Amino acid sequence: MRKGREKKMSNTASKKISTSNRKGQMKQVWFRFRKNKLAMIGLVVITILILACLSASLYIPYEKVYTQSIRDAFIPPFSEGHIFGTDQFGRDLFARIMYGGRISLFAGLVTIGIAFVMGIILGGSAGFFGGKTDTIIMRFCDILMSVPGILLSMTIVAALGQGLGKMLIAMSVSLIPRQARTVRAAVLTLRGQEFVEAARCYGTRNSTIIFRHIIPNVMGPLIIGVMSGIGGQILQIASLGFLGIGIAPPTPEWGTIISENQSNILFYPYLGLVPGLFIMVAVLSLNFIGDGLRDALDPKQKN
Amino acid sequence: MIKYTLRRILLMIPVIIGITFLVHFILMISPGDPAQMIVGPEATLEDIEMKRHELGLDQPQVVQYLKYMWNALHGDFGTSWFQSFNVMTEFSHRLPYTLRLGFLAIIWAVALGIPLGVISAVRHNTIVDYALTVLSLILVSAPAFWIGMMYQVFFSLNLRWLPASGASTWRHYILPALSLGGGVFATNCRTTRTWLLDTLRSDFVRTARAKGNKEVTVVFKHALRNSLLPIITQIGVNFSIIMGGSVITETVYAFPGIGSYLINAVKAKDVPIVMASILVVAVIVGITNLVVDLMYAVVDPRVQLGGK
Amino acid sequence: MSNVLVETKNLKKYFPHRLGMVHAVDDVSLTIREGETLGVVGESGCGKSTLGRAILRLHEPTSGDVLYDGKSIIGLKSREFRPFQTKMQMVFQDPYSSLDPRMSVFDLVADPLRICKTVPKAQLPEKVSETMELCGLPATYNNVYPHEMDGGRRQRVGLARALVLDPKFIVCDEPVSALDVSIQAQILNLLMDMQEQRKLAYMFITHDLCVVRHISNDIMVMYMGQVVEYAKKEEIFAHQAHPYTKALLSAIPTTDLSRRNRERHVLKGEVSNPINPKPGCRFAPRCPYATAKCSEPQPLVEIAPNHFVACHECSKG
Amino acid sequence: MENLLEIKDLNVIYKTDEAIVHALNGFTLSVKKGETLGLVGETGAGKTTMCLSTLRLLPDQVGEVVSGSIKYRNIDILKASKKEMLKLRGAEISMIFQDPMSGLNPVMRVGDQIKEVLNLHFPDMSPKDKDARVDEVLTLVGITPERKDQFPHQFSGGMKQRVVIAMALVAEPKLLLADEPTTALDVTIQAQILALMRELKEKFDSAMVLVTHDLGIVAEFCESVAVAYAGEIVESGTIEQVFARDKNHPYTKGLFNCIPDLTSTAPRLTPIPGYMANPRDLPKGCKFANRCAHCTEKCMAAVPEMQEVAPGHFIKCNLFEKGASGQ
Repeated sequence: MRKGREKKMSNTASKKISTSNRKGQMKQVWFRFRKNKLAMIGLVVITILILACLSASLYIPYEKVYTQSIRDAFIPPFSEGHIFGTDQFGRDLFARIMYGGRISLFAGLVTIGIAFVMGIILGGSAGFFGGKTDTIIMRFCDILMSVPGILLSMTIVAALGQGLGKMLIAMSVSLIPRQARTVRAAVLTLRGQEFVEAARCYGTRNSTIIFRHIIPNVMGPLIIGVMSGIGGQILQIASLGFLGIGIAPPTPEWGTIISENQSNILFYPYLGLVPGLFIMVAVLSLNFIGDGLRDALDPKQKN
Repeated sequence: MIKYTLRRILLMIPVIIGITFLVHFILMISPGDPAQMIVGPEATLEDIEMKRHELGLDQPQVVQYLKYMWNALHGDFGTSWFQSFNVMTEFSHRLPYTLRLGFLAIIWAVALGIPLGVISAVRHNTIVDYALTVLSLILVSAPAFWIGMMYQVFFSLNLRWLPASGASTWRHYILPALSLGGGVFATNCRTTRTWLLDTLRSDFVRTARAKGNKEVTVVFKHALRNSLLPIITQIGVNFSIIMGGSVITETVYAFPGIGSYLINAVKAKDVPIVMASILVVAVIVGITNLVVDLMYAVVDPRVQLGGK
Repeated sequence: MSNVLVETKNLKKYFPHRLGMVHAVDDVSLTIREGETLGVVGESGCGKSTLGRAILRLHEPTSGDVLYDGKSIIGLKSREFRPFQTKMQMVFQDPYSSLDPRMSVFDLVADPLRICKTVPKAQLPEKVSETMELCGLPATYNNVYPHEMDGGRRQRVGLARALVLDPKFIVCDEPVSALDVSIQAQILNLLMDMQEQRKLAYMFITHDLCVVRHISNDIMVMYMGQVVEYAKKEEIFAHQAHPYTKALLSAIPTTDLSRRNRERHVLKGEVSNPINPKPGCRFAPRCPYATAKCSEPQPLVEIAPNHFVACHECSKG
Repeated sequence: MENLLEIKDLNVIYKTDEAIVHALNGFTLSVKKGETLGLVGETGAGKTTMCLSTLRLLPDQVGEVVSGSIKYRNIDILKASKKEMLKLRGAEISMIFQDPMSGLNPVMRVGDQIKEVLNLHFPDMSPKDKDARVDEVLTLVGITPERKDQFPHQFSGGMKQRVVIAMALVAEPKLLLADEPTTALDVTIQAQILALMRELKEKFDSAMVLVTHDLGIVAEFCESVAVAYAGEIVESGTIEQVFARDKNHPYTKGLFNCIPDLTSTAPRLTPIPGYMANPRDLPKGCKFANRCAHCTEKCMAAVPEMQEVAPGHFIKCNLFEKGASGQ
């Protein structure tokens, strides 16, 4: 009992030390990141975009997303009350885009999150334990990667049916093998490093080595992967939405907005242009951040 | 080399069995009775039961799967559930369109992407480099279907240069190929730049310079061939991306390939068509990867096929 | 004479390879006494690092035995092995890859204590700073990260990490070969000070005969996984017998101008891999004195008290 | 004898994102025709930077010559045109790099890599002569000509370094810059390579700058020596003058004391205390001052003058100022 408490205390104490140290390291990364203008622009833009989408209910009444009126159909952009105009049903495009952004950004984040965690678990154990574990996991990844990701997602959505949750599962499944491979490769190089051998030397258990030495060291490349991965996921969600197998209309999502306006785009191009630009700006910002992070986390690569 | 190729082809078999089984499995366990969907809501229980028997749906899953694969091996991909035509015949009409489009897209993406990447690397941190970087970043950041639509609006509607949909003449291929290859072009351009810059900093390039080689020779004779190795690997990935992207592009341009065919099948859950598409795509991707690895061995003398 | 601390008996470590078995360590028996240093010398690929790792069970030996203080440590379960582990530590060659880049100096040195719990938690910070101080790392280095330090300072951290558990035996795997000469001397002196203060036993792995001469009591020369000569330091430098040892010694460039025009035995050829080696002398293909008899197995023969050589030519008379 | 290469007061910096690294700080060195000069120094002494500056191969957009001059015969290297430099590299001045593992193009046959030098600098030579020349030079470095169609990965480290040497010498250059040619190799292989280099150098009558951190190698293979510390030469002279250990720069002396050798009986080495000055933030006086036992206020205030303590023996230290008592 007492021993347990002691352990806990010292753990928090040691955590304190390591977090304060980590802060110093994070500071350096931030310092280098801040110097990258494009990355900073990306960070500012994506922050504004996320905040704007999250707080959409504060400045746009929810009904505006769905209220239809034939009288108000195809109002051009920059009209009073409809800054981006309206669609064929007279729904306000601005409202749909801002509310739709919630789903697009959220889904991007969640799928990459799932893939991130699963990738660490699968790729980590494949790389670290090697042997049979490695073979089984990697063969399974090979199978999932034998068809393009979007085809796999499409098929899974088709099987499970439409809906946000199902779509998230479908997209994560096609992303996990790629993530697992990256982690495995990183773990394999780390496993051979002398510092892992050093930890073994004083009897560190495998699980401890993974959590204390391997995972913190693969985080860098993984975070970079995630940052540029979110962008890709937002594009994928939009594509599924466009194909009509993502989020079911009339729920707005950036891809579905373009999809439902597809037949009118040739005559009212703004209906496609505006939501498309939103996707592009969001993904571009995330890519800038990803690039900036790569340079900041791995400075030697640049020079 | 032949031994290696054979072994690789043998290794492809479990992967293809795996993916087809997986797809078959999730399509079959998913909710909704296909027999009922096919015969329609007004059908009697007997009708449904009959349809079920006719399609073999009353048999265990594994048996259904084995039967399907056995037939597929003999070139019989079954008949579409909802439209009564033979999947194989339909595929033989549509696959050439998709392959033609795919090859066109990959050719321009490689033929332009790599040289522009080289220019970007050699002139790094100049205006040319920045312009190319921004262009490729835009191309990877914008959704492919959106770019396709914007091309339609601009090149077909406004400028009236090219047809917006269909595939009857060669001019119909231009816009789809352009939008399908865009993302791949951008990644090729960016990776070529990164890898070449990396190689240009390596020791043997310094040696080449110390010999008195001109910069042009250093880049093209020494550095480029070495940076080609990762680029070749990239091409394998490219092909997979193109196969996936063709679903979207074909939908945008109402292009009569298997992509647009597949998407309708997926929506209707027309299992024979979905299965056939997955099978065909998996085989194509597998073969491309094999070809890429063989090419790799040709370019890089260090790679010994058959070894570990 | 002090007690024997570490002993190996016919230790073998083979690795599977595409072309067969690599005999990385082949039938090595050695003894290291408390407070003494065994220098293991050889060129890259001779199995000296593998030997060190096999003794610490970082590579599980293929066969043979390792004894610590008379007790066999091979085949022990991890819990049974733990008490031995704290007594046997290692200092690594590469000061860059041997330290976890995400840990500060304090954490790096404290890590063995947190894992092995050899001191009560409350005393951990004290123990860590004491050890760091000993290795020439004042408390100002607590929050410094490896990448902010040069090779010499990093190697001090590596040494502190090994010493914090109060081991009795340390395997030093080329600890100074990546360092500049002026820093190399600092680290060598530090190692020798520690040995004097704590009666440490070292196994000092290196390719540099000058360094080994400076720090060792016994010297073992390895070639392609096998021991070719094993003797006291004074003996080996005065009466080296094996042609390979002779060649190694004569190849060393020295600052002594009088030795400038000495006769040199420049060896022909290069070390190959010990993959499925033939039973004979592995040095024979490069040996200037090779005869037909070299294709027979060459056992270690005691040609003088405690001076062992694996060469039929030398053991003859 | 006439000077082949003359470097005067050279200052080179590397610009990185975070800081400016002062690699060479008033580096002065001259190499006579046909001589073998050992350039000794530790990591960060500026040895490699000196070689790269001489060939004008400092990394693009990062390395920059701030001031000083490099003269090869009568050519001002820093002002020479690109075309002139192309003619010099490989033909007149060639370089052997430290790491033989990465110094050869992995996808080119070794014979072709050697022949490339001939193609560049002897365009008039017939293909047959070129092939014969490649065979000849390969034989010289101890590689059978049949191996010229192999790729670098089929060679061991020592053999690769032989290929690199063959490549550097095939055009019979007047000056050879060898940057730690044996550091990555085992002792017995090092002995082979050094013996080979000496033999070939004599055969072709080239001058050689042998860059190394090993005083032993210098003692055995060079005629004169220059000791570099933090981007400047602190001592230079003939082997006999410097290795007599009579008058030395405190740093050179420190180096001698901290090498374990085969004869000394001292129980402990005498290391140089402290660490090399940070090249991002150099002291304004003598760079060695903070590690020096003889440091005075004068040493901290300004960079010491170079003193000629004997004909041809120079030491950059206030201890040897004219009129001072010496050590």
